[in-house]
Formats: sequence, C-alpha cells, structure tokens
Amino acid sequence: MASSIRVRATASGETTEVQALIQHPMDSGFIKDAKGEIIPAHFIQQLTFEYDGKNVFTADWGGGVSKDPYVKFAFKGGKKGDELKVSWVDNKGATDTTTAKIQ
Amino acid sequence: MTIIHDGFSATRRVILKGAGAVALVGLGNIPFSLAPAFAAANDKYPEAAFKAKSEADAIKALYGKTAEPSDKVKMDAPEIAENGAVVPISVTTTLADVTSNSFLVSENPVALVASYKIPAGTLPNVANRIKMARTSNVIVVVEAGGKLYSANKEVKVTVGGCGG
Amino acid sequence: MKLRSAIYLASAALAFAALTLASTLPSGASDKVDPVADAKAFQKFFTDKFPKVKFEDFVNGPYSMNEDLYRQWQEKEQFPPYEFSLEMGKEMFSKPFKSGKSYEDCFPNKGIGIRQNYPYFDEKEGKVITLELALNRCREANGEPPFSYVKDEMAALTAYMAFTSRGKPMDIKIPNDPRALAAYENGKEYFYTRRGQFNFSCATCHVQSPGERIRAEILAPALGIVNAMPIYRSEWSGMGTTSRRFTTCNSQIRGVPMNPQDDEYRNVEYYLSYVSNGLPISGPGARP
Amino acid sequence: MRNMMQKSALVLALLAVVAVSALAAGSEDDFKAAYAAAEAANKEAGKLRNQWTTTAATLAAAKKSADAGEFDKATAAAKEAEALAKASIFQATSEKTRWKDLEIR
Repeated sequence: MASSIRVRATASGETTEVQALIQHPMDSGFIKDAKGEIIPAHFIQQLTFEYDGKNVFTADWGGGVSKDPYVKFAFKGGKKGDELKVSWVDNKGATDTTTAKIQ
Repeated sequence: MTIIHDGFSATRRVILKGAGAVALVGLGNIPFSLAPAFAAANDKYPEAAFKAKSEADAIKALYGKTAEPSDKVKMDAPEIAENGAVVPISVTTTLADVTSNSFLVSENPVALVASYKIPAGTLPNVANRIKMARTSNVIVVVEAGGKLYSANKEVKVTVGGCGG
Repeated sequence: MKLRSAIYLASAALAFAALTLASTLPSGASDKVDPVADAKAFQKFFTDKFPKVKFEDFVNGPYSMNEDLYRQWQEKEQFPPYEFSLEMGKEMFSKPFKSGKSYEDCFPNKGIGIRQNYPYFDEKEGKVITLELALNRCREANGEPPFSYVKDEMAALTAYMAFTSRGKPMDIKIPNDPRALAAYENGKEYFYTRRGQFNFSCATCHVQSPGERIRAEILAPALGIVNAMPIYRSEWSGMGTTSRRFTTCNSQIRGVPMNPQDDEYRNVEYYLSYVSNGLPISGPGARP
Repeated sequence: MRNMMQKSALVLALLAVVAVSALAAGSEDDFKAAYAAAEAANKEAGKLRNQWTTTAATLAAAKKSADAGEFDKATAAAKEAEALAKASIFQATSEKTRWKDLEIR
C-alpha cells in the first residue's frame, strides 16, 4: 500500500521549503451522511516533521482541517539529498510515517 | 490563573506556559538553545483547546492569555471561499521569536482549526487548507516572544463545507 | 406540503407558458450540419464574450472567469487534491489483469498521450466511443468486471491518461460517415435542449451564463469544459468523471439523468469535445 | 412584457384546477385512477428521455400518503405528479425543434 503522505521538500539558499499532502478523510464529527447519521470524528491530530534528528515543525489539527490536508512551511538548513521524516497520528490511534529526500 | 477547561493536558499546558512567561520576565530573553527544549515540552496534543466552542475559549485553553491585534501578522485568505470545504489560508509575520501559529474560525462548531509549533530555525510562515461551515471571521494568532498577536479577516462562504 | 406543491405547480405552469409562447417564435435554424462552421462559431462566441481570457485558459473553467477564484486555484495547484487519484491511476494502468494483459494493451501507443483523441467515432460499430467506455470494454475483454463510470477507479484511470496528454490540443475527428454526423448532431441537440423542471439546457448555464453565479457556484464556460476531465471537486470531496458531471448536471436541473454512457451522453461528449478542438487537455482538473 | 398577463392567467388557471381537485372528497379509487394516470404520463416522458425528478418525488409522496390512508392528500399529489409529467412531455415535444433557436451559429 502506498504511503498516505506526499512530501515535497526543496532546498534553496539557506532554507528548505516543505509541502505535505496527506490522504485522510478528516471527518469533523459534525457532518451527517446521506442517511442522516453522524459520521464519527476521524481526523489527524498531530503531524510532525523531523530533520537531522530534530523536530522542525509540529501541526496540531482538529476536525476543521480540510479533507486530504495540506500544509506548507520552511526551515533554515537542509541540504539536497538529506532526509526529512514525516509522521502523523489520528484520533483513532492510526499512524503513518514516511521519509522524503530533500530535492 | 485563567479558566481551565476539562482535561489534564490543558492544565499542564497552561502551567508550563505560565512558567515560560516567568522565565521571560526573569531573564529578559530565553537563551536560544533553550527554545527547542521548550517546544519539546509542549508537544502534547492540546485536547481541550480543540474542544472549546468559541475562539476566546480556545485561545485561553491553548495559551492561557489573550491576543492583541497586530499589523505585523499578515493573513492571506480569499474574500469569498470557492467552497467552504477547502479554504486556502496562510500567515506570514515579521515578528521575531515566533513559537507558534494558530488558525481559528469563529463560526465553526469547534473554533480552533490548527495550531502549529515553530521551533527555533523554522520560519514563522505557514499555509494550510481549512474547512468553514459558513461565512465567518478567521483569526490567526501568532505567539512571539511569549506574547500573542492576531490578525483577522471575514471570509464569505457561499457553499458551506464543514466536513464536506 | 401545500406551499411546496403550489411552488412546484407554479413553476411547471410557468415553464408551460414560457414554452407555449416561445415556441411560436420564428426558428432561424437551417438544417445543414456543418461541424467545422459550428466549432468556429462556438469558439468565437466565447472569445468575443470574454476578450480578456486567453484562449488556452478556457480549459480552467470557473477559474478563468474570476480572479479571486483563480488565486485559490493556483494555491491548490501547488499540491493538487487529485494527486492521490492520479498516482492510483498510474499504478493501475500498467498492472496486469488476470489475463496477463493490461490497459496498455487495449490502446494505441500503450495509452500514453492519446486522451485528446477521445471520444472517437467507431465506423464498425456506428457509435461514439468515449475513453471511459473504452476502459471498461478493455476490462471486460480481459475478464474483469467493469468499474462504476462516475468516480474512484474510473476517475483514477482517466486522470492518469489525461495527465499523459496534458497540453496536447483536443483533436476530435468526424469521419465521412452519415452516422458520425448524426451522432454529432444528436449531441448538439442534447446540449441545447432544455430539460428538467428548471427548463434549463446545458447551454443555459454554460453558454449564456458562464462566469455568473448560480446559487453559490461560478459557472464554467462550455468551451474547454471537457478538456479538464476528470475533476476533483471540493463539493464532491473527491474525483468525478465526465459521466459524473453529465448526470449531476441533469439532476441539478431536476431532470432524471440518463445512465452513464447512454447514447445521448456519448454524443454530447463527442459534440462538446469537437467544438473544443485546439484547446489543450488540462485534466485532471480541480474545481470548487 | 406583453405575455405577462397571459402567463399569470395560465398559472392561476392551473392552480385553480388543483385547488378544486384537492377539495373534492377523496377515495381510494380516486387515488388509484389519479396515480395510474400520473404514472402513465411519466412513462411517456421516459420514452421521450425527459423525466423530471420532481415527478418521481411527487409520485412517491402520493404513494406514501395513500399508504397512510390519507387519500385526499394522495390524490392531490398524484394529480400534481401528472401535471408535472405532462409539462415534461410538453417540454420534450416542443424542444424537438426549439433547441435550434439557442444554438450558437
């Protein structure tokens, strides 16, 4: 099964720009399905980015983040070919992790 | 201390933040090398803040203090969201020593949408896509040097997308 | 219920009245079918109506019509929401069926860079063959059950095929066969025929009112509308094919949709694609 | 617009028809007849490839009322469905030639 995480990390000059897109329903728990039943909350709560053994960014998310969530940030440092580790955990305890090469 | 919502983690968080503020007053500035450790101590998911209905309660649960509007916080958001299910919103700031950014939507059933921790060395600019139930004020809070600054903007939603 | 009935009835009556009156208007139609002239007039209509929109930008639907929307779209395109579907399609495309063959074996050039030639008119069968139909026929010929025409796997496969054709101009041919011309004409008729309780045709929204809002949505121009298929629609929270677009359009105007890939839909796709000849393939697309 | 009067007259006339029929005492037989007529008209619209979703919805509402024993309501709904189906037939028939007026040429 392919990873749920897509990462694009691009080093230019002194900074590395990171964009991530994750496949996840991000159900808020406030929406009803076609039958009128509440779709239970199911969303990523925490997403972390690690570079060189150090945390460079943490996202704490609620059910108000869009389906297939997207985030973009940048950090100082990072070289082409280096690895960036990305992990998430959702409110049901599911997790996924991937490692992306900085371009 | 401010009003604390249910949950142990929130209590712990507020206390920690209080300690941070004290350190700030005492030392003038937090030494640079301490910043990552400070961030690491805060890596717990802020459960209570994500349960608060109003943005004021969420900000209190998250930071234990209130935010002041600042023109140094710039929010980029559409005038009219193409669809409430996917509203691209980003923040940039010229403030120094930013430790976190949070996005809130007043009219959503849960006001707090996302909160980002910014360790030293990470730029304080973040872009993301959020859901909006209806036309609402969107608030971005930036925590910098232990203080809170905010910007807000009304985004019109014609197709509601809370959870879409 | 009472009020609702009254509204329904009143609108039915209005539609009636409008129809009765309008049908007495003189018809300026001539009976000759001339696709070349049609396409020219069709494209001119849109370029005249929207002189600021670049020709190749018409494939971007509502985004070509509104600046605030255009910005939101560009932000989304940084990491587009159809990315997962596209990847799934790519994986599926070369994966062998139980028969040992794959989709690649069903198409010219192994299916790469050919989307702009669909739909085409099959002179053996005497009918229009769309890409979606060809994909399901490929499955069935290899002993696999067909996919639903509206989303998921079908959207993923067509997304991948469109992606490999991005930038290539739509290139639909009408062979010298009276049946091909009839299919084209039938598609045109479907496009302009008002249907449903709202008494709307495809043209009511996508020719007369692109750029305007209907309820909350900004309408896309008909020119190039098929070039962006399949699309990730935020309103659907997911992908949808050309079939999905046609059937949902019909139900939105309170008409009972046909089944996907019924002759009418194949023909209207043939017509719409033909009059969009020359515009680049831009699928998969993202839409509000 | 010169056709305004004509249009509203038609609306009024149609509404009056329904008002009268709704007042008539309803029986199961009345309902069955009205429902059959509506279904037949909708079937014809289907042959013309032009059914309206509202016809189907109104037919379903008629059936629901009938199942609950409310034949007045059921008969009125069935007649409304028939009117909708007939309007869709009229639409399909007149559009056979009229669509050309909209064509870009």
